[in-house]
Amino acid sequence: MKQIEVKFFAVLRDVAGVPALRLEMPDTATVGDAAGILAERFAGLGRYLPRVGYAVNRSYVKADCVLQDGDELALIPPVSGGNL
Amino acid sequence: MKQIEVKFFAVLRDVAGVPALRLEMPDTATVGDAAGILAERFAGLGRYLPRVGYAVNRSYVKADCVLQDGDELALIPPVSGGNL
Amino acid sequence: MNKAQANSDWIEILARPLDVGRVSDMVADPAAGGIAVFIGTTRAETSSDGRELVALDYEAYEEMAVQQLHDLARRARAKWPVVRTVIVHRIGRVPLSEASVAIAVSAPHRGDAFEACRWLIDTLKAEAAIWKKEIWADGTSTWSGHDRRT
Amino acid sequence: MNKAQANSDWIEILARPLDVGRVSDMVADPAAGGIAVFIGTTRAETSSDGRELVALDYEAYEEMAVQQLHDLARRARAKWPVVRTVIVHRIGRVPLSEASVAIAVSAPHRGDAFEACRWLIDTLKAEAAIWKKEIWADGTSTWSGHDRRT
Repeated sequence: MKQIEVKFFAVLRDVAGVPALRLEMPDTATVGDAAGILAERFAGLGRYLPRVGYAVNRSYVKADCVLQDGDELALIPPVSGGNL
Repeated sequence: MKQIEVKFFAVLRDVAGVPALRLEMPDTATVGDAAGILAERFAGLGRYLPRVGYAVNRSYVKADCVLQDGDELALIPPVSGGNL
Repeated sequence: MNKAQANSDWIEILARPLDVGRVSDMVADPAAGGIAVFIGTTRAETSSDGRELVALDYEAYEEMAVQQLHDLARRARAKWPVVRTVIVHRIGRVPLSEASVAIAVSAPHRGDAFEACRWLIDTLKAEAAIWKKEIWADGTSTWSGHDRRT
Repeated sequence: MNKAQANSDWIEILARPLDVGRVSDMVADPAAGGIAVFIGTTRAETSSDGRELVALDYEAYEEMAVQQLHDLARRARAKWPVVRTVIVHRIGRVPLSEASVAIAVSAPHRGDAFEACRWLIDTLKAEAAIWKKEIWADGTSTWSGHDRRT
């Protein structure tokens, strides 16, 4: 098993109700696996996932990225752009 | 006869040695006529004339513009643009 | 708040009003003939159901955003002959007319300064881990890009 | 020096250092989402015969230049949805790195602010009755665009 730190921002922090949490996962778990677990835990998170990006240790990654013990996984909702 | 005020700027003021002067001219005289008189009076002015613009009462005009009594004629050397 | 300097780039995320004069002064350099500055400000707006905007609340994933902004400055330098770049982003509440972001770029010639500055704000808005929440006069708020009223 | 205000444009020709923060503040407006600013600065230069530039001396036909800059602001407003325009030009001696001109344009959207600002500085430089003399370290000087050393 490995432990990762999950961070929520903006609308996702409102949905989750917490800014961060720790997650225990199997050694083979990917970013997508973590997102699936979080969607089960937090009602309402799932509908945002199609537009959410993922960052591991502050760099964007794809959903198939395998997480390492101690990684910081951030769920990145659409950023502020476009309105100006 | 009519009297006009002539203004020199930048390199042309250096060539003329004065910032401004008054000129008496026939009633039919144009901007080009005034430039010709000035080129005769100030040695060295003539070679700048091909690149000089003219403003009468603070608006650009062409050399065939007929001057009115009391007009302010400015000889406009190439402006500062282009170097940045 | 986070500050960091690398080479002649300056990146800052801070929770107080931006000082545009300082941002511009920081990129002035004898090697530069032109400085282009962009300032993003909170624009008045009325929602489709008639609410008036009073402010935007900006939030950043600061550690990541600072890295991203440094990376943007590096990428701009690879594309244009930039002399210096400063990017300063405000977080927290930004009232109408006030600045949320200021980007200043100096370059030997003005065309490069304009192009690099434009690219930096466009790319910052598309990529940086910074979000905004619309604060309405009736006390409601909405995360930009979502319909979820909170 | 000449000052004049028409509608929401501000034009100024002055013989002291420019205050970029003030220029930017003057165009801030609740109707604007973006402000583009251009600042022209004196760039270090070496002449073909090895002299070092120390400053530029700017001279204006002030009464005409003020009219021209007002007209530029009006023309920009006809081309883009400009909220406010400020154009400030310094005259007299401008040392290395210091600003000779600052143009600020606010608009609802940033693309228009950038385009209007770029057009304003390009057209100002092509048309305005303002001249510059290069001041060299050896005490000589040359009018820009001419080979006449004075």
